Amino acid sequence: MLSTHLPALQVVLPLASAPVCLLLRHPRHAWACALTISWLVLAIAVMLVQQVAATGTISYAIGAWATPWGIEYRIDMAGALMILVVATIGAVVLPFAGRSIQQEIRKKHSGLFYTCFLLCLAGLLGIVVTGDAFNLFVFLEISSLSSYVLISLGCTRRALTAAFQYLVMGTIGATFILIGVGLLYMLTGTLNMVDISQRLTEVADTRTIRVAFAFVTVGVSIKLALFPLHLWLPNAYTFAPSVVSAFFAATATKVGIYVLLRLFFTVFGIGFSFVAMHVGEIMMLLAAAAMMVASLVAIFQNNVKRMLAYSSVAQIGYIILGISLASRDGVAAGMIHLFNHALIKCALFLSLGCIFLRLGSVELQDMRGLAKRMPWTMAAFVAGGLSLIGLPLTSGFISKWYLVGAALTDGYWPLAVLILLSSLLALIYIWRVVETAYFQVPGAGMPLVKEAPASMLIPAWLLIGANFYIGVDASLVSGIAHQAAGILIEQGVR
Amino acid sequence: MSELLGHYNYWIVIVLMMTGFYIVIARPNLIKKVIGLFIFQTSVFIFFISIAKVEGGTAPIIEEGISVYSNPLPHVLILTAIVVGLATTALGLALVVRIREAYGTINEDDIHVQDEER
Amino acid sequence: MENLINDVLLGLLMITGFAIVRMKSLLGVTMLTSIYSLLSASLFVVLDAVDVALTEAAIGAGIATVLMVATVALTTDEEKVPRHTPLLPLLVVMATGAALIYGTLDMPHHGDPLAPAHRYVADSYLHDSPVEIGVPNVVTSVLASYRGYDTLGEVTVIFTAAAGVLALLGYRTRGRNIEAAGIRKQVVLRVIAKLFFPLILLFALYVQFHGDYGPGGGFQAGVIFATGFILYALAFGLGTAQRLIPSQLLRILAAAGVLIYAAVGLESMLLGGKFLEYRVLADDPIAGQHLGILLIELGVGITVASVMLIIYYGFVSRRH
Amino acid sequence: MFIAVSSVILIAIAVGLVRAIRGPSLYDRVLAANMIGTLTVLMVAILGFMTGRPEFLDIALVYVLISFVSTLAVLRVHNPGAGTTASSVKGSGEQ
Repeated sequence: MLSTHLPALQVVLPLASAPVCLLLRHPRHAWACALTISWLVLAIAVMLVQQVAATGTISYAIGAWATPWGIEYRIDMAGALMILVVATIGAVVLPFAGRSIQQEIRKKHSGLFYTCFLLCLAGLLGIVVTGDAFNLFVFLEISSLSSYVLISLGCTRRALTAAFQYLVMGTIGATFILIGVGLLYMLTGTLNMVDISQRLTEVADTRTIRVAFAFVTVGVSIKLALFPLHLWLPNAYTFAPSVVSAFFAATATKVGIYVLLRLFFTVFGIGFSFVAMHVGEIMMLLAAAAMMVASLVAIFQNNVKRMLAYSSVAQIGYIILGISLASRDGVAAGMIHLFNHALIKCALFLSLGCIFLRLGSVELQDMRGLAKRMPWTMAAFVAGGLSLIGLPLTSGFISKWYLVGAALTDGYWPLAVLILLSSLLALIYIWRVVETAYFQVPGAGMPLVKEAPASMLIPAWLLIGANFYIGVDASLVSGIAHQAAGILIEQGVR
Repeated sequence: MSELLGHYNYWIVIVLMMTGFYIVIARPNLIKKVIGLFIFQTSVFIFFISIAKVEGGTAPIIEEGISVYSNPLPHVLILTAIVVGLATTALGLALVVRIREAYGTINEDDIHVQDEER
Repeated sequence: MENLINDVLLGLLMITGFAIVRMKSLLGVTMLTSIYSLLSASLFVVLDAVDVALTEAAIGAGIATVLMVATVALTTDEEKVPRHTPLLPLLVVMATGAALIYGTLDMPHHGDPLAPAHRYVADSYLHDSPVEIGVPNVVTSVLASYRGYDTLGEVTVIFTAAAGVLALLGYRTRGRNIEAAGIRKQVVLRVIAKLFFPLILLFALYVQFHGDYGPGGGFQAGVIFATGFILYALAFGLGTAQRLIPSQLLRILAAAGVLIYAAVGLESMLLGGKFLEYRVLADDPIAGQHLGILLIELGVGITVASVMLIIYYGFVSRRH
Repeated sequence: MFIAVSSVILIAIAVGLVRAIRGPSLYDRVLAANMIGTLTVLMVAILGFMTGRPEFLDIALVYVLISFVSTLAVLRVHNPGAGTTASSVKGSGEQ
């Protein structure tokens, strides 16, 4: 009986426990509450994935109102994969948070931190699960507003300006989405995504719908930090608390990409998005630019967190590149990379969190000779870095393999060259850190730090382990991704 | 000509939206930016409510003897959006207050200069 | 006639907007923003959106203005002249505006009763909601029942804002009541505040419970309620207001409102319905809808009122 | 009848707007905003009767109650005549 309500519970559980978390006075209790909820959320996510795998797309009518009149929750394979990513990262990151937050955030704020964290989790899950265009806007705002708060809790004053910059850009993005939804509603009279797509066929060839498409796409692109709309991202990731960077890098932008997938394939359809609007070509150009420019910029960063942030912009380029091919293989490759990159980036940011806990800094010059003092942390960083570069036996290799394959099938061999070039750039920036940490001698006045506590190392290593597992046996992820991509393409061609 | 008469309403609303948008991206003063967002969003609300208007209709509160009502759905959406807008404004202003305390200025250019120095 | 009023109001809005761009005094800009809100609220009445007008008036001209004024007080009043020429922003804005105007060319005409937006979902709301829900105000029935889940999201958004302001500004309970000393002299203000305070609260209750039949509902009521307390705080000092409603209580109330809303949803789930399916809450489906709407509107009202006060306390108790 | 009344109100709002924009002092602007608030109340009331739905007077009432509060807030903050007491009045004050 409970199993029929899983889609609603998936979102309502973290949403309703956030206020409870606010009332808990002791930071420890708030942490325990958030941790329990995040694990329950993961359990629900796993059950949902099984359900979707068994029965196909799930639809849940909230309030029991039939679809165009009420709000529908709709989970297909692509959605299930996204839920799994978000829930897994949430569940992995929270055990880490306990210690990290204790150090980075003032004690009286930690209750608020967990409240906002749960709200953000609920918001992101809500975006994925919903089948209603306006409901998507509402949950987007829940996740955005809580992210602004989470970022602003970072320990330097630049966290405040980063949060403000994100707030301004994020709100512009959300308002663009709102305008687009308004235009869509104007011509179709409905807000349900599937219903919109059906009624769109009659009016698709109007200037209004073209503008609606442009506005929604630009709005979502700001949210997912597509080059050149990524300007908020480097600051936000650099100055946010370590846990928040790890969580966002793995989930927030990825959910944005998922929304883009939904728009291109489910709502507007391939014929409109890729043939009439040429969004494939535009996205391909921007993705290629992101891969090269952001990787180049990353090489010149001295703050390792900032370096990884730029690397994220580049990696988003890879994912978008796959999607821009609009083929089953391309979209599947994009989704595989989405999944793998979520794991890798989260692990990398977590290991930086360990370093920050001990050193109080993530500047490159402070990390000289660190490998001797924090061998496990640095090993995690290197393992993640290898995967970022895309060496065989890592998950990064798998996603690049599929990506290159998809590009070559469609005859885009220059893209394959670009992917290899960008990987070379990744090698350079990761090598800078490795060289500093392993082969340089620590300066005279540098503190003798200990290895990070197990509560922080284990989450990072769990992700690294998953990364190597996928590197060896990618059949599960690739199977889900191909199935999801198949459904999306099927929805898109009509 | 009828084309023009039917749409000038929306055009004015678009000018309003763009006024707000311009304030957000052109003004370095942070309070002005938040106010710009507020104007931008309020104008989008006007746009939605304009969509909802039905010629000769009245407010969608059912009453005996009235048959034409304006469209209630955009009203509902905008009620929600107004609340979201207020939440954003409140958070933005709170951030401005903290930025002023940390930097001593609320001018974006001055803040950049201070960040570069460190 | 309505068209003429509509046009004039739009023109006035445009003038106000341009003036906001040019004006340098931030308090002046705040006043203009408040005027902008008032004008757009009047426009909403012309366009038949009475519920929206009520909300815009309560928020734009009320709470948002108060917050902006408080922020200016905590920072600075003068805007510096921008250093660089705003050529790029101008281009971006022009391009965006041009795109939108291009989009209007295929739109249905303003007010066209045959537009697709009015023919499909909205049309059946107008016809079916009196039967399915039994509430004359269709906006309320769509807001609270058909799209009740959006409203849960909306309450959560406002709750997030409270958590954010608490994290950023915090609040201090004042030991001494400093302001009260300065205010003692202003007899007129205090008399008016005393007169208005109960009136506003009474009116808030009316808006809360009359929302099914006229414009209003939990959200508007919550804002009006909070405005009453803000008036009280302005007249008698923050300390006095905080003695009346302590910050800790507000925190509990803000959480309680969201929880009431979610609990109604979960309860309907336990009774065998879907999430937020109110009709299972009572034996008669219509009675169930009424009960559900009443409860969730209550939750909305409680959260909104307390969140507004949390935010206000946060801004006003902040000092250099 | 309605035409005459609403034109007069609109003209009055426009005049108030001119004062709000030109200033020159803050008090002019506050007063103008307050006046526009009052006129809006009238406007809403007129519109209610014009469209045959006078129950919308509710909205007008909200305006009456609320526009007063924001005016009060500005005057509380901005009180240059009172010098240093200005900051103690608000509890937040100016720098």
